[in-house]
Formats: sequence, structure tokens, C-alpha cells
Amino acid sequence: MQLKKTLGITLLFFAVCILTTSLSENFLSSYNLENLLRRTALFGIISIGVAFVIVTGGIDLSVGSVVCLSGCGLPWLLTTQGWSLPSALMAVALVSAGIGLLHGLLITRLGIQPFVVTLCGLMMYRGIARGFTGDQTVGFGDGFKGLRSLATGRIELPFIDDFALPAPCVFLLVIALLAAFFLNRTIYGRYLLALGRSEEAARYSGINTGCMTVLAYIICSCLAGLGGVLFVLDVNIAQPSDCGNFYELYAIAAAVLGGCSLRGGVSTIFGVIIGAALMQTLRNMITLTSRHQHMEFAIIGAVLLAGVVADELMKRRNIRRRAVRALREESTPA
Amino acid sequence: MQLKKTLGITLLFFAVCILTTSLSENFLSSYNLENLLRRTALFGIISIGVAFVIVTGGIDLSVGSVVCLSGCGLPWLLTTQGWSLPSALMAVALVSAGIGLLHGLLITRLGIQPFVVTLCGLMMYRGIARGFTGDQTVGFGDGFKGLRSLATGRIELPFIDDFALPAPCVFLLVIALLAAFFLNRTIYGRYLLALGRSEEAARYSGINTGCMTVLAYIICSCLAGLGGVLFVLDVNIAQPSDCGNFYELYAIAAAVLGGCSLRGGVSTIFGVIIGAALMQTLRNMITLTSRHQHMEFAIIGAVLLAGVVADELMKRRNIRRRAVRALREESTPA
Amino acid sequence: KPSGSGSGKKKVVFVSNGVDPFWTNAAAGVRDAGPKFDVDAETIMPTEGVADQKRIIEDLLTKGVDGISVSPIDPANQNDILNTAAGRTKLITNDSDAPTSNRLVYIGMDNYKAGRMTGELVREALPQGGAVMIFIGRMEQDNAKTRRQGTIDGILGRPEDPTRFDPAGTIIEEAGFKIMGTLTDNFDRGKTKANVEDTLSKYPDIAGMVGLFGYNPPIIIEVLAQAGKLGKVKVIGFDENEATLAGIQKGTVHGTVVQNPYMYGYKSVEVLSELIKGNTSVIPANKMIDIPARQIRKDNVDTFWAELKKTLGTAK
Amino acid sequence: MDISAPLLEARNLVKTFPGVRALKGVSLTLHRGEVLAVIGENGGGKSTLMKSLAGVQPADSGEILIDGRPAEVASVPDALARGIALIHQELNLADNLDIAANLFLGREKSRFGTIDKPAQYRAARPLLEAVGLDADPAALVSTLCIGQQQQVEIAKALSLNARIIIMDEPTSSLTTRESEKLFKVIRDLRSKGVGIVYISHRLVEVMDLADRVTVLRDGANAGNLEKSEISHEAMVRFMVGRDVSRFYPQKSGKLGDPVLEADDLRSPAHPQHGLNFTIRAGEIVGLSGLVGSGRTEMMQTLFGITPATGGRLRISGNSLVPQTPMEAINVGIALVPEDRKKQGVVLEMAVSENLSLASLRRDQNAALINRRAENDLCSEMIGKLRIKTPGGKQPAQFLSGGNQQKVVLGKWLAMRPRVLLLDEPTRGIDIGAKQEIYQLMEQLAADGVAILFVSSEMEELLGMADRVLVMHEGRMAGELAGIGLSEESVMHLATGGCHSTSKSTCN
Ligand SMILES: Nc1ncnc2c1ncn2[C@@H]1O[C@H](COP(=O)(O)OP(=O)(O)OP(=O)(O)O)[C@@H](O)[C@H]1O
Ligand SMILES: Nc1ncnc2c1ncn2[C@@H]1O[C@H](COP(=O)(O)OP(=O)(O)OP(=O)(O)O)[C@@H](O)[C@H]1O
Ligand SMILES: [Mg+2]
Ligand SMILES: [Mg+2]
Repeated sequence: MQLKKTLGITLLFFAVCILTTSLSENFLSSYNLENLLRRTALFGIISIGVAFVIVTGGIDLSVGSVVCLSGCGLPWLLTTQGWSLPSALMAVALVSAGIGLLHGLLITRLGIQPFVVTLCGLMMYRGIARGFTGDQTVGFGDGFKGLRSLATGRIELPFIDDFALPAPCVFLLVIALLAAFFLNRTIYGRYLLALGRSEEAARYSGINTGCMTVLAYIICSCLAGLGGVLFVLDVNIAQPSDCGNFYELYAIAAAVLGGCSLRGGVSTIFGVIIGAALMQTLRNMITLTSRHQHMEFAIIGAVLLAGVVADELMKRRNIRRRAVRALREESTPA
Repeated sequence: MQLKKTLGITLLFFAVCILTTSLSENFLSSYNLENLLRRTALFGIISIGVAFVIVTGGIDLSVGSVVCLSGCGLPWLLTTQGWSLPSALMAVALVSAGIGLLHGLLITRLGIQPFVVTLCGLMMYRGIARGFTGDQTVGFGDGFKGLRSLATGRIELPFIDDFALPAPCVFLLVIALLAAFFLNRTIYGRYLLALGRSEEAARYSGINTGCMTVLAYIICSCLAGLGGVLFVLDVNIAQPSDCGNFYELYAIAAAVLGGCSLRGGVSTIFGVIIGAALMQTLRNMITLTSRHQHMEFAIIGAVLLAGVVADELMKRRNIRRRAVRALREESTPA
Repeated sequence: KPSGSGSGKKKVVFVSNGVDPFWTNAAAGVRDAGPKFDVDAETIMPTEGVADQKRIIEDLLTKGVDGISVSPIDPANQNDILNTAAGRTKLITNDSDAPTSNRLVYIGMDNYKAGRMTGELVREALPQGGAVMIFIGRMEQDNAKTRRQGTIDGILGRPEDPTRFDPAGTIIEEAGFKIMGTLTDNFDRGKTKANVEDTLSKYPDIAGMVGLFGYNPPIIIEVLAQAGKLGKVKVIGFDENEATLAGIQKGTVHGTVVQNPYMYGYKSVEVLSELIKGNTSVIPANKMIDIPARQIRKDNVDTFWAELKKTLGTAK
Repeated sequence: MDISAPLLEARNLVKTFPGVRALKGVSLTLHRGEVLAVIGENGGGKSTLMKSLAGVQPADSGEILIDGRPAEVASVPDALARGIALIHQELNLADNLDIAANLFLGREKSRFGTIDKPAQYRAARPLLEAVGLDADPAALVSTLCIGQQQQVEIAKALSLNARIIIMDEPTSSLTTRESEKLFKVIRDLRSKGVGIVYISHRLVEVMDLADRVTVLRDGANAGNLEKSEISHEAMVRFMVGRDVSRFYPQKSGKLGDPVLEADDLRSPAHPQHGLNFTIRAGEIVGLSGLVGSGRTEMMQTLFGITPATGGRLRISGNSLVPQTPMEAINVGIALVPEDRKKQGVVLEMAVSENLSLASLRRDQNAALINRRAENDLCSEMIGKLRIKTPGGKQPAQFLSGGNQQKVVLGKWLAMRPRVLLLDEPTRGIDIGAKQEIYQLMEQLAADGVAILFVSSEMEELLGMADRVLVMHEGRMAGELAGIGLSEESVMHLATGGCHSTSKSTCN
């Protein structure tokens, strides 16, 4: 079931990889693969967060701004404000979780639509980041090398020379495994899936749906906050007016490509990661092989649309085929 | 009814106006009012378009990119490609309508979610604009003064000295009246409202709901196209990588502030215009009265959220009050 | 890594810090220089700021280019990626320098100095001082920051100090001038227009307006024309947008400070091609190839424009 | 026009859905001035047949004849043009619009495309009067309660001046009194020569109304009954394919201690009335009342969905007023809700996942899902309740209504409740499944569970309940048991004592 849902996107992903390999011999170079893996990991983390919200049938448009807030907040606290590392990290984590809590409460207690709540968030958090930084770039300069290796570090693998696993991949791996485990094996994951499909039925079964929904938004904001931290550790600087712009859309697109339905209740963490990888690979492909870099988003948009349309058509064909098969089976014994 | 729904936002709008007046004597200067009216008109036009889609229970994220496409397309056709004015305008109109048609068909025929379809659109159309302009700024230079007066012109009013109505306001007025008439008085407007609330109920009543939904998307894209044309006529230049960025969010925010429900079936054109005016007035207020221009969006986001929350709380209080009143009435005779 | 491109020509790439007509001029220089120095030359403009620039450089290193000329968005914090690039290919910087990195040479000018030149133009235009507003795309990037600070220091006639910083919101009153603030627009032209209009509303007696990003001055002219204040409010521009130059001709703009982006592009390709050949003599001792900024006023605008048309014309 | 030919004739209609052949060549004949009842088990294809007759989902093959001439009914407008109106099984109203707008949706009274609102309001009044709905045509549909909305649907069908009116379970959310009004309308229409197709699971109504009965089973004709042949047994025999003896199970009659005691309990919907009642272990208590009398509200208050605003509740002697469903579940209360598809099951989830949804918490291993417990539960319940499903992995949406209801019951049986609340447990459920549910209720009662069930079906109420509580406009109007319990006495209390014309107070 899970596999089938992600089959199309996985095939598409491999097709893009093969195409790029044939167009550029450098695609498979270990340097490029490392870069690609690191970017996929960074976007994959925020996409998984968004997937949690999408599972509940909600949406989070504020992801990019939370990335901005934490991405600017951490270096600002560390360098400009001179906080200690643990307290700065704690502050970023608390603020991110607080944002998720706020979203969740506004949505479940006041019944305001997720789209509206998080749209306000999109505007606010970036504004706040621009406010406290005074609209200035913040960064680590030459310091915090150890901390930065969380994002830029490479982990040598045994038996493989010349290729090392970018550190963010470890984060992604751990988060993805935890997320998949949470959604598929724990009772809370089951509750999320149930309420995403029918909030009422879940509530009538004694599930505290409000609490679970709030949890999903907290997870989403926390992962966005973590993403922001890793982004700024990777790039070393963050511009508050730029940092994380449109990332919510990339994350949502990755989740949708990966098989999450915006109607709620469906999730495949594996698919979400492939979705994020596909988007990054497309961008990589365009820089590697084409001179029309500014057409980048036209191409990504078109591929995304083609993927979604193909998926829809395939679904329809499958249903039709299954129907025909069922009928045949039915008529045979008669 | 309509009035009640927009009462809160209208009060908020007046409060902001009064506050700004008290903080800056220049707010009510005719020059400032003209500017404010012009900006409100431009954003109001695209917001009304979005309202049509929201009425059907859908969403259009591609508005900003369509603004970009038509805003870059018109000067490009006129100056770089040397097309005649009528054919260039016709081309822009056709492309805008075609985009709406495409969205509508993908949504109604293939059943792909509006969010996904228009997210792809958001990426594609800006990419296309960047493609055909070669990522270059396009503009009218010193030419096309007559055409540009559509956006920059001022219409002297009788009996009022020193104040003239900006030309885009005429567009807004005409469009708003037509839209309100269409939605509230014509059978097609009725169909849109009905299908926005319950697509099945409308379909079972013999209404061609697919056709009406497509119409809403066409109206939205066309108004976005018109908005793009007016924006570029007003500013005189357009940069494809930036033009119209985030305008879809401003338009949706204006519509939501104005009382449209993202669940569909509710519309108040008057409210949408007030919503657009509020957003522009807030930005104006911040530039006029504050030195913290970069906090702009933090403030707008916070006001938007406060407005939505207050609206929700008011609704609840009304319901409770009505319940209490009903109780009292019931118990009196007993 | 050595180039793998099929044509056998060496490959050099010019990476801007964003998308702008300014960089289009630079791209013209890159295009012209390519055949001259027998290299395959290309220009790439990142759209999404510093993260995007990093991604593009990484991908270029993957692609295997022989030389990169980059305009770092925030040099102080980009040493990592610049040093990575410097380790894998010939790296030079343009427009904005990264002196602490391993770049081989810097081609460009000093933004602080160019800002001071702009400030001088303001003093010329407003000999008895007055209220001035500064417009800029963004405050954050390094070239914008120093250019703006140079402008402020130039207007106020302060001693040179590139490290000084005045926050955007403060009103600075010195030497007969009153700098009312700095308004940003994040490249949204509609917002630029609104900023200029709102400034006219807020300060009806504003004396001067300075547009520090190339697209700012034309919009200032546009708004002043609509408000009937052309000539009454002095305009000082930056860069060589056509409308700015036309304004100088007509007298509606006092002057502008131009860089020479065409030369940034051209020179970048030239220097890189020499470096690839192994010729390090193109690197001066101070590691800076200065392409100085120039002040354009009514007296030299015609010659400058003709020159400009000539260089850009050859590109087409 | 050929007067001798039937008004409507369907021949050999076939309709296939992905994986299901819902109609396998069904035929049906309807004459002028006739009420044809169509009955059959859940999933028998009744609604599908009606939808193809009304152009909502045209059949794949087969013929439709009107007045003896072949007619193509490929869309709703086609059907409307030929005078066929359908009242759907589910409500289909745009509740953001007013009553008149819904009545004339798609056929607005207009001039040059603009709506003539006054004309619509004028035309709406007599229609509302005919169905007995006392409401302003300008009132928003969202302010009406379900029963009133159903009446709007009926008025809408009347407004079409159709020659053929198809009613798919129109009384499922109406109580006896509202139903009576509908029957009067139907008889009026019949006398005017209109042909009516009437679908219901309530066989009493069918015997009352029908001139002829057509029975469907598994998407095919199972038989026809002429007026003279219509009897409870005959219908059941055709529907189930066998005789069903002893419809309501034998009552055990042993009552234990009080389990549920409400003392001045106040629900948020009707806080002015305190509710007092007691239910003992092993007792089956019915709850009756008109539509909107507050029965569902009371059940939801007992279950903690809409927590009580005042009063006391004792469960097995312990005082507790549940503030959330979880609290209610913890003290042993379970609720089978009114709206099965929305509140009962999660349609897209597997049967096994639905069955375990409430008990997951109890069976967890450190927050992990206990797969073994889940599977055991699933096979136990499928066996015990005889849930017809290809397996535990089947999504609940592909089950018929009766089997979905069994899944909901199974979910709560797993929790071993002390108090079982059932809100319209057999609404829209066929006769076979109904009987199984009755037997289950009886068995649970015998095991000492206290059962409170809401029903709008008088027959079921009288057949199942040891005692009946009657609500009227939010207050407990009375309690009936033993010889005092009769259809008349229940109706008397439900309508508010003596006067029978008091208007129902919804909204
Ligand atoms: N849209 C659909 N898609 C797939 N299957 C369907 C669809 N509509 C109906 N079915 C299936 O067709 C069969 C007949 O359903 P139908 O609704 O006609 O039954 P019914 O006799 O009206 O039952 P009930 O008494 O519960 O209303 C069922 O097996 C049902 O699951
Ligand atoms: N969520 C709600 N919001 C407002 N009013 C409600 C709500 N639910 C029920 N009501 C109102 O409360 C009253 C009692 O409704 P309730 O559903 O409890 O009645 P009922 O006897 O169960 O009727 P039914 O047979 O329709 O279920 C009605 O007037 C109804 O309109
Ligand atoms: Mg049915
Ligand atoms: Mg009820």
C-alpha cells in the first residue's frame, strides 16, 4: 500500500537521475552526491514536519518564516547577544515549539482555519526576525566551527573511499525513522491518522483530537526550527528578508509529491523524502546541464504538475482495471 | 447580514485610519489619500478575483505569478516584440483566461486539489516570464503615456478641489459592482454560492458545477492579469524575478479579512475591498508614523490575526447571547 | 577538477549576487570577453539570496568549471564556500570582496567610497542642506550596507570610517542635513513606489532623495513627475539605468554614481583565462583590480551614455 | 400520449462501480397515481437504481421508457425536463442560502439572468405549507434542524411539479408525526395522478402507503407484491430470501442495581431543563421524542461530547459528570452515535483499525500499538457480530451501512461498557442486520449492561424497550413502562401533553 503510493514518484525520481547522469558525467561524482544529499536532508526535515500537519488535514504556511526566525535567531543570540550555546539552542527550540503550540491552540480552541492562522504566522515571524536583527545579515563568521559541523560535517563511511555522508543526513535518517515509527507503530500516530480522516469519528472514540492536532503543529514548527538552524549552520549566514522564503511551498510540494493528501489521513515519510530529493535533483540538474537557470521554476512546476496528473490518471486506470478484474472473477463462477 | 459580517473589519479599518490620522497630520492629505486609493484599487482588483475562487471553496496560489506574467508580458510584447497595443492586450487577456481555464479543468476534470494545481502554477508562470524576458527588467520607458494613464491617471471630481480620483479606482468600482451584482443577483452567482457550500447539492439540482467552477478560476486569473497590467502601468517597470511575489497571499488575506470563508460559500465583495484597504493602510501607516519599516509584516500579520480572532470571539459571544436571550424569553411566559 | 566540457575550451562562470539590470551589463562583458580570450564564459544569477548562491557554486564545482568569479553576498560569513571553491578551481571575487578568504584577486570598487561619492553629489545638489531620504532594495547585504553608510558619511562630511553603522530608523541631524531614514523594498518595485509616495506624504518639504539600487532612481523620478515635484526635490541616483541618465540630461536628476559592471564581467573573464593558463602576473600586489566608480553629472552624461551604448551595443 | 402504457418503465438496468456491480439488470414499472415501494437490504441497489432513473448516475446499459416511449435520461436536467424528481437519501442542501433559494436552485425565477427574490418567496410559501414546515422562506437553511431540512427537500421535489417523484428514505430523520404529514402529501399527489417511488426500511410505512412493492436483492429483482399480497412476512421473505420468525428477541427481565443515575442534569442545548432518570443494569431503556426534542444532545452530554452545564450524574454509584469522551469511556460509558458515517467509523480506515480505535489505549505496550491484540480483537468481533467483510484490512467505506454499524458496536464491545448509549442504532439498516443488532442488545442486557437507545421508529421502541423515556422540547416529558407503554401514550407525551398542534421548536 505504502509502496504503491510512492511507486510513481520513485520512478520519476530515478528517471530524472538517469537523465541527469546521461547529460552530465559529474552528476554522480561524490562531491555532487554529497551536496545533493545534504540539501535533500535539509529540505527533507522541514517537509517531514509539514507532513505531520498535512496528515491532520491542516496546512502550515509559516514553515519558511519559522526557518527564518530560528535561522536568524541562533546566530543573533550567539554572536550579537553573546548567549551561551546551550541557552541559545534552548531558546530557539522553545520559541519554535511555542509557535507550534500557538498555531495548534488557535486552530483547535478557536476553530480558526489552519490556512489563516499560519498565513498570519508567515507574515509575523519573518517580520520579528527582521525586527530583532535590525534587518541586518547575521552569521557566525569564522567561529562556531564545531557547531557548524552539525550541518557541514561529513561522516566517513567504512569501505567507501572518496565519499562521506553529510551530517544532516544523519538527522534526516533519525527523524524519518522516528516519524515513520511514530505514525505507523504508536497509538498516537494512529490517532493522528484517524483524526486526519475524520476528526469527529476520532473524537467520538475518546481520542483527544485537540491535543493530537496541537502536537502535530508543534512537531511541524520544531522541525522547521531545526531546519532553520541547520540551514544557517550550513550557509553560515542568514538574511532575515530572504532566509526561508517560499520554503513552505517547497516543503508542501515535496509532501504532496510524496503522496500526502491535503485532505488528510495519508502519509508516507519515505515518499516525502523522495519528493524533497526530486525537487533538489531537478534544481541540481538544471544548474548542471542547462544554461537556462532562470527557467528552473518553470521546469520544477511543470514536472510537479506532470507528476500529480500522471498519478491521478494512474489511480483512475488502476481502479478501472481492478473493477474489470473483480467483475470477471464474479462472472466466472456464475 | 452582509453588513454584519463586515462590521468588525470595517470598524478595525476606521480605527486604523483614526489612529494614523492622530499620529500623522499628513495621512489625510489628498496626495496620500490618492496614493492609498490607487494601491487599494490595484490590490482590491486581484483580491476580488481570488474571492471568486474562495467562494467555490477553492484557492488560487498562482495569482502573484499571473500578475508577474501579464505585468512582464505586456511591456515585453509592446517594447521588445513591437506588437500593436490591441494585439498585445488581447494576448495578455487570452493567456490569463487560458491559465484560469487550465486550472479549472485540472481541478474539475481530473479532481486534483486547487492548492496543488495552483502551486504548480505559482512556480511555472513566473518561470515562463523569466524565460521569455531572459530575466531582464521590462518597462515602458518614456512611451505609452496614454496607456499608462489607465493606472496613473487622475479623474477630477466636481466640487472637490485638490483631490482627484485615481484611475484604477474606476476599474475597482466597476469590477466590484459587477462582481457584487453577479454574486448576489444573478442565477450564476447563486450557483457559485451553492456549489461552494455543497457541490453535490448544486449538482443534484441540475447545475453544471464543473462549468461554474472553471468560470470562477477564469475570472480570478483574468482579474490577476488585469491587476498585473495595471501594476506595471503604474510602476512603469517590472522585474520578472520579483514582480508580484507574495501578492497571492496579500489577496487571500484581504479576502479572508473581508469575511470570505475558505470553506466556501460566503462572499462579501465590499468586505474584500475593505480588507485590501486595511492592508494597504497599515503599510502606509507604518511608513508614515514609524521608523521600524522592517517590522511592517510583523504588524500586518499581528493585526490580521487579531482581526480573525476577534471576529471568531465575537461570533461566539453573539451565539451565546442569543442563546441566553432565547432562554429568558422562554422562561418568561412559563 | 579539470574541465570535462566537450568543446575543449576552458569554462569560466560569473556568479552575480542577484538578478538585476546591473548584472545584465556585466553579463554583456562576460559574453564579449569569452571569444576574445577563447574560453567558454557564462553568467548565472542566483534568485534566492545567499543559500541559493551557495547551492549554485556547489553545483558549478560539480560541473567542473575552470574558474569562477563571484560577487559574494555576505563575504564575512561566506569564507567556507569561497574557500571550498578556491580549493577546487580558480576563484576570484567581483563587486564585493572577501579579503579573508582564499580568493585570488578582487575586481571591483570600494562600495564605501562609491557611497561617499554619492554623498558628495548630494552636497552639491543641496548646498544649504535639507531633509534627505535614502531608498535601497535591502539593507542586509554587504555592498548595500557599506554603500549606504558611505552615502550618509559623505552627505554629512564625516571622516572616513567604513565600519561605522547607523541603524535604519534613526534620524541623523548633522551639518545642516537631516537624513530622515532608509526605506527598503525587498526588490518589489510596487513597494518602492509606495515608499517614495509615502515619503512625500510624510515629509512634504523633503529636499533630496537618494536611490542607491539601480532600479530606485527611475521610480523616484516617476513618482516626482506624477506629484509635480520634479526639480523641486533633488534626486541623486546610483548606477546607470536609462531613465536615470535621461533624467540627468533633462536636469531632473542631479547626478549618479556609476560602477562599471561591464568591465567587472569582461575583466573577470580576462583574469580567469590568464590564471588558467598559469599566468599569475595579472594579480597585483594588493590583490585588487580597481574599476573605479565615476560621478556622472549633466556635463559628462552625454559622453558616458554614448560610450555605454557602444560597449553594450557590441554585445548584441 | 399512450394512457395505457405505464408512466415509467425501466428495463434491464445495469450499473457498475469500481469493483461492484450494483445493478445487474433491474426492471421496474410505475403507473400513474400509484405509490410503488422499493425495498431491499442495505446495498441492494435501491439508491443506485433511483439515481440512474433521475439522471444523477446514468446506467451503463438498459432502457428507460416514459409513457411507453424510450427516453434518454443522461443528466439531472434531462430528468427534470421529463418530470422526474428525486429526493436523495442524504440531505443535499446549500445551508448558506435561504429556504427559497434552495427550493428553486437551478430553476431560479429570474428576469434576464437576475433573480426575482420576491417571486421566489411568494412561490415558496404554499410549498412549505404543503409539507407542514412552518418557517420563513427567507430563513437560512443552516438555522433549521435535520428534520426541517428534510421537509425542505420534500418541498423542493414538490416545486418541480414532477410527474414522477422518487423518495429515497425520506422518513429516516423524521419522527412519526412529521412522517404523517409526509404521508398526507404523498396521498394528495397520488390522487393527482403523480407516480411515486417510495423507498424505506420501515415496513410499517410501506404497508400503510404502498400500492405495490418491488423488492431488490443483490442488485437484482427479488420479487413483486401486489397490493393484496403486501404483508410483513412476504416482504421480509423476499428481502432476506428466507422466513424471519420472532423478530424481537425474548426479554430476560432480570434487573440489577442502578448503573446510570442522572439528577437534574443540564445539557448545554437546553440548560433550562434538568433531566432526571435512572437506568439499571440489564435494563433496555428507549428514548423517544420528536425531531429536535434534545435526545441526541442528551446522549452527547452523557458521553462528554457536550459536557453538562449543571447537575449530577452517578455511574455505578460514583459521582462523575464526564467532561470529555475519554472520561466517559473510562467509567464504562459507550456511545454509538447518530451519524454513522461521520461520527461512527473512519471511512477510509480498515475495519480492524476502526475496531481497535477505542481500545488501543488500553492494549498499548508503552504507547506502541499492540498488533496481536488488534488482530485478535478484529477476528473476534468479525466472528461474534457476523460482520460481512472480505477481511480486517478492508476499508470501512466499502462495507454496507449495517456492517458499518456492527463495526461501531464492535469497537465499543471491546471496551466492555457498563452503559451503552445507542443513538438511532438501526437507522437506514436492513431488516436482517437490524435483527442481529436487536439480539446483540438483548444479549448485552442479559450480561448486565445498561442500555439506553434513541429511536424514532415506534415499532422498534415498543418491541425492544423495557421502559421508554419521552422527551419534549428539551425536557423529560415522562416515563412509560408496562401496560402504560403504547404508541398513543408515547406520542401524547412527545407532542407535549394534550395539544397536538404545537409547533416543533427547532433552532
Ligand atoms: N459511488 C459508488 N462507488 C462505488 N460503489 C458504490 C457507489 N454507490 C453505491 N455503491 C455500491 O453499490 C451497491 C448498491 O448501493 P446502494 O446505495 O444502491 O444500496 P441501497 O439499496 O440504497 O442501500 P441502503 O439501504 O443502505 O441505502 C453497494 O454495494 C454500494 O457499496
Ligand atoms: N451543534 C448544534 N448547534 C446548535 N444547535 C444544535 C446543535 N445540535 C443540536 N442542536 C439543536 O438542539 C436541539 C436538539 O437536537 P437533538 O439533535 O438533540 O435532537 P434529537 O431529538 O436527537 O433529534 P434528531 O432526531 O434530529 O437527532 C435541536 O433544536 C437542534 O437544532
Ligand atoms: Mg440507499
Ligand atoms: Mg438525534
